Amino acid sequence: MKIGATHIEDTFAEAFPMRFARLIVTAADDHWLDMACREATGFATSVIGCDAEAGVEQLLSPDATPDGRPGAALLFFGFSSEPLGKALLARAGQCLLPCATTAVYDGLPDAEKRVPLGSHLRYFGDGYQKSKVIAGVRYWRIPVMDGEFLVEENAGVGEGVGGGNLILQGETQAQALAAARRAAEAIAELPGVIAPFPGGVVRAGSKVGSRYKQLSASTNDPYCPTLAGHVETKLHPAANCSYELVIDGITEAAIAHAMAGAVHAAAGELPAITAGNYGGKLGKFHFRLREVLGDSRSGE
Amino acid sequence: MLRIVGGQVYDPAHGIDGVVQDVCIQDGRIVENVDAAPTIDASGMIVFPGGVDVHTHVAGGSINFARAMTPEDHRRTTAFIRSQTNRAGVGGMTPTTFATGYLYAGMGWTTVNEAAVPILSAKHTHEELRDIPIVDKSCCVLLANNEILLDLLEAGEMERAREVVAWQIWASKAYGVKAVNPGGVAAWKYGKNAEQLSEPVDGYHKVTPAKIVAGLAQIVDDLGLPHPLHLHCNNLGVPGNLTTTLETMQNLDGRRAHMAHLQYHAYGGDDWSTMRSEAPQLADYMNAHRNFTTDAGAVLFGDTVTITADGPWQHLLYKLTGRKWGNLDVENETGCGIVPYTYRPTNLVNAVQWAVGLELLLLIDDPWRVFLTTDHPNGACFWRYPEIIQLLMCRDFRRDCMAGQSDKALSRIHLPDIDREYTLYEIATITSAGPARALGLPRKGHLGVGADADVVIYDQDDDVARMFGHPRYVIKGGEIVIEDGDIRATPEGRGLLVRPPHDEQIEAFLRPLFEDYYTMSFDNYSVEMERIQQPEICDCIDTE
Amino acid sequence: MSAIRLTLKEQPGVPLETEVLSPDALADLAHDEIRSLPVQLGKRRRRLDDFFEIEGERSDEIEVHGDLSLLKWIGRGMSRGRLTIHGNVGMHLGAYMTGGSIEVHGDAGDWVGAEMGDGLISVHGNAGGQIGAAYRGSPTGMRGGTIVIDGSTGLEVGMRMKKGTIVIGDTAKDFAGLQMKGGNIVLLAGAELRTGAWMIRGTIISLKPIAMLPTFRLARSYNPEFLRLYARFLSGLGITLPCAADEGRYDLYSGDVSVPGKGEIFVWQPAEAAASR
Amino acid sequence: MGGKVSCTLGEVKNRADFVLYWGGNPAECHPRHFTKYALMPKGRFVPRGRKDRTMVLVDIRETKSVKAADIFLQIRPGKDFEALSILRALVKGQHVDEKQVAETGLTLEQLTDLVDRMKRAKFGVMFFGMGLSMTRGKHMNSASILTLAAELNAYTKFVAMPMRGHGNVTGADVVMRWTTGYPFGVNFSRGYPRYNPGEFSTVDLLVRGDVDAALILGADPGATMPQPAIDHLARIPTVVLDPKVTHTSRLARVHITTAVTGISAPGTGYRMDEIPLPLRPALRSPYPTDEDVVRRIHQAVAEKPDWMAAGGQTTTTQI
Repeated sequence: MKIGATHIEDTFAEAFPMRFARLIVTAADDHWLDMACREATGFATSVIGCDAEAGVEQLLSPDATPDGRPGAALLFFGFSSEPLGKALLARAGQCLLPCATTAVYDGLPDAEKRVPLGSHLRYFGDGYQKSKVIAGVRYWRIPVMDGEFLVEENAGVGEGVGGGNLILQGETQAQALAAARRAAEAIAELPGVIAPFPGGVVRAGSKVGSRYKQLSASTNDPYCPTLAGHVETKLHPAANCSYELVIDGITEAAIAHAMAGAVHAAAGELPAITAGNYGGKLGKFHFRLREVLGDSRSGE
Repeated sequence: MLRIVGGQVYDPAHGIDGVVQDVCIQDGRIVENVDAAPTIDASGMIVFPGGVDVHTHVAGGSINFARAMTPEDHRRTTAFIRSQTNRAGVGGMTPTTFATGYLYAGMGWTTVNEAAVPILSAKHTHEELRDIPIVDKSCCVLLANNEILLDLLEAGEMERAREVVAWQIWASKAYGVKAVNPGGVAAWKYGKNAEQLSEPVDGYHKVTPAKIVAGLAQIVDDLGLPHPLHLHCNNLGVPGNLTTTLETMQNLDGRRAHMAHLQYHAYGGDDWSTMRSEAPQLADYMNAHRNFTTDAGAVLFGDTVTITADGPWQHLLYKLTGRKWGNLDVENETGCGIVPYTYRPTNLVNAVQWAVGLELLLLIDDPWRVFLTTDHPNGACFWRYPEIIQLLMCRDFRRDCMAGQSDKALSRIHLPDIDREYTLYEIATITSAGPARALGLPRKGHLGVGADADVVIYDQDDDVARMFGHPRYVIKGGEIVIEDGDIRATPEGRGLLVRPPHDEQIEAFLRPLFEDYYTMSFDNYSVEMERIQQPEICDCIDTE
Repeated sequence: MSAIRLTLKEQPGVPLETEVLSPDALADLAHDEIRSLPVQLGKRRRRLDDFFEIEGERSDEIEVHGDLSLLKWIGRGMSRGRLTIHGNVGMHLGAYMTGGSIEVHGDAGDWVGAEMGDGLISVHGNAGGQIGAAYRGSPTGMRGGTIVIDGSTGLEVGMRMKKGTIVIGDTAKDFAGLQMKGGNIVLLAGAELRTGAWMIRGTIISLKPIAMLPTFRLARSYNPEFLRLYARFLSGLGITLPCAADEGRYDLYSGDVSVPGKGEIFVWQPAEAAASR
Repeated sequence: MGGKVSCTLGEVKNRADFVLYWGGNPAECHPRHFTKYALMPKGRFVPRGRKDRTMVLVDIRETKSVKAADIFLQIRPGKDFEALSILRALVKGQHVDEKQVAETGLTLEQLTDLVDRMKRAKFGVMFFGMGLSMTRGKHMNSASILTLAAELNAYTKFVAMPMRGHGNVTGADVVMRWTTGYPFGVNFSRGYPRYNPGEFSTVDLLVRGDVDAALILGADPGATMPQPAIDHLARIPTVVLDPKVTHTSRLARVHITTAVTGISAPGTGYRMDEIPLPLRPALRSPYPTDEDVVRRIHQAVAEKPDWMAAGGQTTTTQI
């Protein structure tokens, strides 16, 4: 199928089950909220090398946050609850607790599976920490130099999906880059998903394995334009540059919805859009591009 | 007159082990035979002599202090509703006097020994004992920190000390002599304690805890008291106190003594985190030395209130628990401390304590020398004795109780390795025959001709705790007092006393001391005979 | 299922103990069974219908009408349902309750919600002392739930409470928050003396200046984040708690250092007052 | 939770080297207290008597007892609870500043000095009177001083005890405790004892008008209780047992004259330290003893039909 001039390959994106947590972070104003979000979701591109994959899900207006201040919902993905819990504690402890004016709440109150948050961070209070139960929820108040760091007792963990992806192929780097940015911006608007790579876009798309034993992943050579003379390239004949978008989502539907939105935002001039998979052997979830688009059209 | 027919009789004093035979009662005593008497058909039932509690705290200033401190417990416990037969009251950790009588009798116990009476407030104790219906009562007077006696021991005046003790026993209308933390309570008057047996007590040069113990035991034997020295050792409750306990027993050098609540004195380890049970070592010593009897002072998990003359220990417990603390020092004589306490299975120390009480009962091989107590209310309330009987009789039940305990706790105790199960005959021994003999009460604890007609009849029941908790009949002095859980009659109990002979001249020695040390006049000090309900003066014995 | 409606027909001469006036006791009963429930008049046992006209049956919604000032223990230990009282009510209202709600259109006596575990009690008039408190000797008072008194209260409000919320609309007498171990007391109109005496933990919020014990020390002024959450919870009960920085800020007092405790008393300083200091 | 740490008076006589009175005027109200127990007597471990003791008096005004004191601390009326709270904080080394102390009318220096002396004492005792226990704060004022004494035991030996009013109040307390579990304010209306001071204590019952008859023994509430309580006693059938005509007997429906216990009737009195003393009659009286009268009333009541509802002998669900 084609959208404008863009050929949509009949293939699928292969994705995996992941665990995720959702934190609501608030701060006194947008500036400090922005700082908190950046730090808390920094260095969180891929669990291949980071403790979690994280990003801002959406910004929340004051009337949508528990304490009536500007806030944001952050999503954190990991392969299982235990490392995810550790990552959350480390990030809340090192990025949010020190960040001026922040408070941290759980964004998954109904989740049964919980990981500790305030219940561990409280020890920073050195015995001066206090707890409060408000409307059935326990919060910890940890004295800090600008007042108190307020953090909820624990955070819920949900079952989500990681690794939804698209590969955009452009005639020029400029064309591909512009399309990738449009796609990333489309994803950023949507609830329930994050694109954890810088700006939502990854140029170092990877394949599983490497000729070097110590590496578990290496460059995605079939899509590297400079290797077209060395390996069997998968690039469209007209393409000289490609970018990947990786999407983690709280549900399968959220990813499918985000992929469709991204394709529509990106397509038009590009020669081709495809998706990455491992032949269906590794991931439980398969997002067939044409189905995703068909679904999204029928959903409109 | 009464004839109990067809019951399985357990009467260890006469070697009767579950034989079906009649028990006949006339004029409050067991007799050979009665004619045309009303009968109780006890077919399929079990007949025991009435229970005897050798060590309990049911009357006097300390328990009454504890009552005032624990209204929250009175509110949640069983309350006794006034009726034509019985008075109002409350049960719980510190039952009121009337309730105490109903609860003891309701469980089949008919004789109790109040283990700690200061002379100065002995009138108060006897007023309360009067108000404990049904059961017969004796009490032990606290002497191991009596400063007049300590002064005499310091001066080496043993003979005069003996005369003073004899006078003091009669002055307090007591039955026996109790020693609590010898020297330690006196030292507590200045906030100190006595932890080393051979070190002089604070304020003295020669008197040591060891000398107090040996001196009092000698005096008790010399006076021929039917009950030996009733001894609460130094360092109660402290990890590693086994050493003190064994030293104390060695120091007695063959003299008689009743070692009170040994559970609290059988610990190893250096501190709370390393505390462990040393019950086997203590049991071995008990097995090898027949001059001692003991009671378990067993602990059960749950809420209680601790009451002891051991003031320094109670201050420590207050600091450890942060709960309420009561303390009352009694001039020249003794003191008492009160702290509410909850024994928790999840607490390592409590888990060890729970095991030690049972281990002692199971490892001391002669049931005639180890008796069932909880040091009421310290280890648990007396009305929970049936639970302990179940633990003693049912190994599987013990195992079930230990199932939830941590490996750490299990590594500190020996109970999991003990297979012994008590028989009914042995239970009758540790609850009745043995303590009666240790108290030196010839008419108690058996069903032979001439014995007081204190008889308990239980429905046979596989649920041991239920069986012992709910006797079918309790007969006190020949009268049915409990039937099927209802109080039928509440006769007055007797007050059991001894009157060791003493030199009347001793009053001339004591009178001036009173002017100097006491705030009560000498003439007001002694308990008048009229305060004792149905007094019965028991004979002194030849202890040679 | 319509409400069971009880109307007091005869004022008792001495206090009447009516712990049976509780949804737990009435909800499953037929009309006749309700009428014959025992109540305690002084030392004598009487029937509920000796004192009440009773309409309805089998409902956990109960309405009681009349001056019940001498009636004690209404709603004792209730765990569900709704109890509405049109008139004054005596001591121990909702003591030991674990759920459900009680609303009083009138005044209440001492010990409202004493040692309660959960549930909601609102009294639109005044109440006596020991609201949500521990009974004498007990280590712990209310362990959860909410009590809202629109009017004034007596001594020892929230004594030894551990969790939950008490809101007092008018002045509370001495020793509000005595030996408090946790939870929150909100004093919309302040209190008399010795507020927070012997506090171990817990929070007292006063919207009016109060006399502070010398064993409380002023920490600093700030706008605690948790109060913003708490304000939202209270707004569900129709109570406004100021917390925005432009409206003012809270002076925080810590104590009681005689214990020494980690309790806190927040005293609201409206913006103008804060500026003029 | 604090507690009550006390002793018999002989311990004070024999050991106390620090004696404090708070809100009491023993020189006038307990005239023998100084000489017999607390201050003057030579004791076993205080052989020089008064010279071996430090006496501190805390009160709102200079009473006759001031002459006997080494240190007099004049506290501002109604600030006892505050001052005791500060002392508890200071004992534990908590920081309190001068400004916080000011409202008590005392200085930080005075209170710090007092704490030092208390900690240095070998055996300290604090007696407190109605100036503490009956002023604003009441039972919490008493609890404060009792807790201060309990906490001082972390440093040295310390006890505290109330100087109680006249009559055998302590004896009534003691007997109520062993018969009902509670010291006073006991209600038997449900057949078993219940306790709730403020609800069941006599003065509250009378002020609220919760009782419809009264039997009064060994007390003269007509002279001491607040007017609404007295008015209620006059309204209801009140029966008084008393050797003499009292304010209460004047308003009672029935006054039964009884023998004076301790003079013409035997009995037991309990001292303020709960030590029982036998009361031996020196004279004979034409009047019956209180005990005789109560026994006869009880017998007469027992012959009436029982009002208790039929039911078990015990209950596990107390109200």
